Amino acid sequence: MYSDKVMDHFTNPRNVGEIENADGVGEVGNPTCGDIMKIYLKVDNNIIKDVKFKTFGCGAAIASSSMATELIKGKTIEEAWNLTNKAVAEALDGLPPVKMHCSVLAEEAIHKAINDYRTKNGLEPFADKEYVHDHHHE
Amino acid sequence: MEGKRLVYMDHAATTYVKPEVLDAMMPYFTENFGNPSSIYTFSRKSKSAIEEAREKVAKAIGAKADEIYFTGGGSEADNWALKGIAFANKDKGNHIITTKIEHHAILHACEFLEKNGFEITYLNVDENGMISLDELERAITDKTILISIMFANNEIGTIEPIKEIGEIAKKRNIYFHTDAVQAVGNVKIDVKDMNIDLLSLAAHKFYGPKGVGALYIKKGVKIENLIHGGGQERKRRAGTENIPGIVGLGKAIELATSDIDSHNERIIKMRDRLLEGIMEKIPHTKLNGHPEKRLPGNINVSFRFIEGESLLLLLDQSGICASTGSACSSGSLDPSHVLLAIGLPHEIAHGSLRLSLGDATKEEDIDYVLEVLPKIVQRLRDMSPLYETFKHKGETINV
Amino acid sequence: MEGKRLVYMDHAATTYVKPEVLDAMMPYFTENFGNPSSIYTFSRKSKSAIEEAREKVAKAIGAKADEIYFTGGGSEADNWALKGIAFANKDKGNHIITTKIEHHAILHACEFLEKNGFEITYLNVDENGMISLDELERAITDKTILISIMFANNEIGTIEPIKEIGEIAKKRNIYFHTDAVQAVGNVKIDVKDMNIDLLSLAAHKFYGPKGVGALYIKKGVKIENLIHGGGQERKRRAGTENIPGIVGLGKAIELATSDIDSHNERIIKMRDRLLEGIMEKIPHTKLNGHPEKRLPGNINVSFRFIEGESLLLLLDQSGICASTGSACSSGSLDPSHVLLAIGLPHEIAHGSLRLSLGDATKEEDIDYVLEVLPKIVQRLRDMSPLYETFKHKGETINV
Ligand SMILES: Cc1ncc(COP(=O)(O)O)c(C=O)c1O
Ligand SMILES: Cc1ncc(COP(=O)(O)O)c(C=O)c1O
Ligand code: FES
Ligand code: FES
Repeated sequence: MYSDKVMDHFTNPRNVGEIENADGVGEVGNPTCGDIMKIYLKVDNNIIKDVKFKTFGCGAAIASSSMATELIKGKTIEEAWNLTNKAVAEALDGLPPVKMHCSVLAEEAIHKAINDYRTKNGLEPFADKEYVHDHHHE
Repeated sequence: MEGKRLVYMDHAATTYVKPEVLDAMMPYFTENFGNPSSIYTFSRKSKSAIEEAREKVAKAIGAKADEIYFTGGGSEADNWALKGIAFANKDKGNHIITTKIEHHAILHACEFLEKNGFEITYLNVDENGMISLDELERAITDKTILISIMFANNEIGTIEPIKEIGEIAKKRNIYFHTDAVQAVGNVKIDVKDMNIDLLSLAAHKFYGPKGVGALYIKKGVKIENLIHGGGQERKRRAGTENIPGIVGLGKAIELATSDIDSHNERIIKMRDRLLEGIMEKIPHTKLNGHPEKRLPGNINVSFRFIEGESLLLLLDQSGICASTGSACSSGSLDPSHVLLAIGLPHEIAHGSLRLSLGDATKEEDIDYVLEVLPKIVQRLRDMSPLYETFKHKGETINV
Repeated sequence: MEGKRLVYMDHAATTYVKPEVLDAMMPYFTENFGNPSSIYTFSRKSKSAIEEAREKVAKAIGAKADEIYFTGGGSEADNWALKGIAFANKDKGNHIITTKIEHHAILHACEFLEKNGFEITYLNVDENGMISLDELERAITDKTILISIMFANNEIGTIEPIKEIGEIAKKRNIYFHTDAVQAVGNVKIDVKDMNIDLLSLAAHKFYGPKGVGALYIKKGVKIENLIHGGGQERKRRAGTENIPGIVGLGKAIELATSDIDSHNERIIKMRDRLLEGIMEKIPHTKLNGHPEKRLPGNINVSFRFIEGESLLLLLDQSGICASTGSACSSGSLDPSHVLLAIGLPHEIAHGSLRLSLGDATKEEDIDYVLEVLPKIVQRLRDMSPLYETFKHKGETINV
């Protein structure tokens, strides 16, 4: 069902954990959907020096968190902001269609963490888009 | 990780075919392949093989042989029972009673009937998955033509009060169908004593082949066919008979029901050791389903703060085959309708694990799961923001 | 009589499973038995086995793999096609066109639909069993939602003008289903070229296992499920998959369609020798079905003055397995609806014999039947008052 890349990032997730006194924190999702993602940023000179995550979710959600954190580490805030869920999914060699929303969570969590950082530092938050969650509930 | 080892803990999803069962089937593929409807001597062997299997199924559930009809599986039997009773008795009424925790074969057949003029009442269950006999009685109207309540639930293992339901149905003169796909071979069944009018079963849940099942239809029950055509199965289920499959079903049900007590004793002992070990080693764990009235091989637990799919993937990496909710519903992202019906919040429903033991389960499998599972749960909890919040605040997020 | 010898001349009723087919199936009973819906690695083998089989079926009929849905047999596929199209398209219309010579799986499904608000036109056939394209066109109304016409008839072997029917259906924007249970493996089929929207097949007619079949459903066709439930077969056919059966179907269809021309050449040569021998040795014999457009292995003849069942019994005593009319309808005393539809008087319909050759048929089987059959026919004629009258009056009784 999952690509080798997904399984690798799921089995050996990079950057799991918390950052004490993080410069920015973003938490998205809710347990009703079966997924919550929390991203911690350490920012220095507009560069993401360190990033950690915690995720409650399926294999795709964990792998997306791991890959997304890898992709923004060392990048500028602007570069990180421009990371799309599609790029995360592509870097994982694809996700099953029903699991694409798991990568959306990663993009969303990063955006939230970045704007948390910007707000804390007296900067105008970037305009975020509306996230449509395609989780269907009965 | 632990590598090559394979521990199959998903007997409720499907079982392997026992060698004795396969041996019994073998002569009917290439040798005694004759069409039982044919007139020539050569096909008599197929015909009598089918009748022997029918006797065995009948004996296993306390029915008469001519009340057993072979089908292509459990889902077909369920669909037949529901649609067959509905279409044949629509002049009497259009109301059917079932439960919220039925298998999708029942629930989706009900949805189809709803689209075609029937009304369905879905009974609630309590936190253990038990229906209420009071609620059942209150649900009955003078348009009720069928009560369909599963014998034992496939996810949480709860065994329903079938005999009591049968009495109510009989008293009110309503047909009673039970989906016994999970129960046959695990619970003693006597359709006469329990006043069951229709009962579904599937061979692949008790070490028989896939693609074959049966519907017991009590003599005199008015039912429309689901698969119309040739005169097979006394004109009630068309289609050239799957002789090896039917022979395998017969052999498997004989094996599964001949020594049910001592068989269950062994499984229950292992199951209880596994369950106790899990509860002891893994905090914040909840048992789902009835504490006593449950299938011998069934464990269903929810681990708080973690999600089922990732749990299954890690178990798989250690060679442990398990499931979260029903095997049929994986591929869907919604938490199981059964776990929601017993009142679990979504987040706890998402963290459920079903381990189902079977005849091949050995004591060392239990040891192995007890060694591996706690580590995996801990590993996932260490990644979980819910667990983090819980540890920090000493409480869980309210959903 | 001739005793121990067994000459199986009833391949149209059912076939044995070829050893290569059984070999392919074997690993899926006791070893690779995992439920394909499960998430763990162990069940991947079942899953990919099913997908490989699907590719093979698709290739054999010129479809795409995701247009193939496995069923529990040919009758289920037929019922699904008819009821599924009817229930899903009843907002568009309630009229279905079929023929008088369909298998009972179609005819009785139609009867069920007639009881539930649908109208069916049963097309006539000519003396060879051919439908008329003109009559078909005239039967179409603006309420027609489905045309279901069999590819080849199981009794008389006539092959219908499928491509022409497909063109008419396409032009008028009506779904076209064909029951190809007898055709697959015997006639080349290309569903795209022939504009077929739905096609039924059953493995046990081409050396695959019983109890498994398939329905081809062209992409985009609107169809209701027949068996509702779990999400198997892309949510269209519920039920834990019969993995060995499906694998066997895949292997069998591959073998049956890979070298269809040279295979047919062999069978047709033997069939024609047998037919010519019969016509030469047995007077007052009539060939039923189309003289050219017929299934390679099929012979259907009527011997005047005698009755089919007694003929079969005597053939059986000589070890020859044959049938009179469809195997499914024995047990019924009515003469075959197919033989009546081609205009045979009752008395001649009753005296019909179907011999169907197959891969196991050998030249010496032909010799043997040609030696035995004339004697048996003569023996029965010598007992027949019809024959007596005929001989005395030099003419037949008019019925
Ligand atoms: C033309 C035709 N359609 C349908 C069927 C039904 O197939 P099955 O008996 O496998 O259900 C048969 C065979 O009996 C047949 O010959
Ligand atoms: C309770 C119950 N009913 C029905 C079914 C359907 O049986 P099958 O998959 O054999 O069609 C199952 C198994 O999947 C089941 O557990
Ligand atoms: S986190 Fe919702 S399915 Fe992946
Ligand atoms: S003569 Fe016996 S069935 Fe008519």
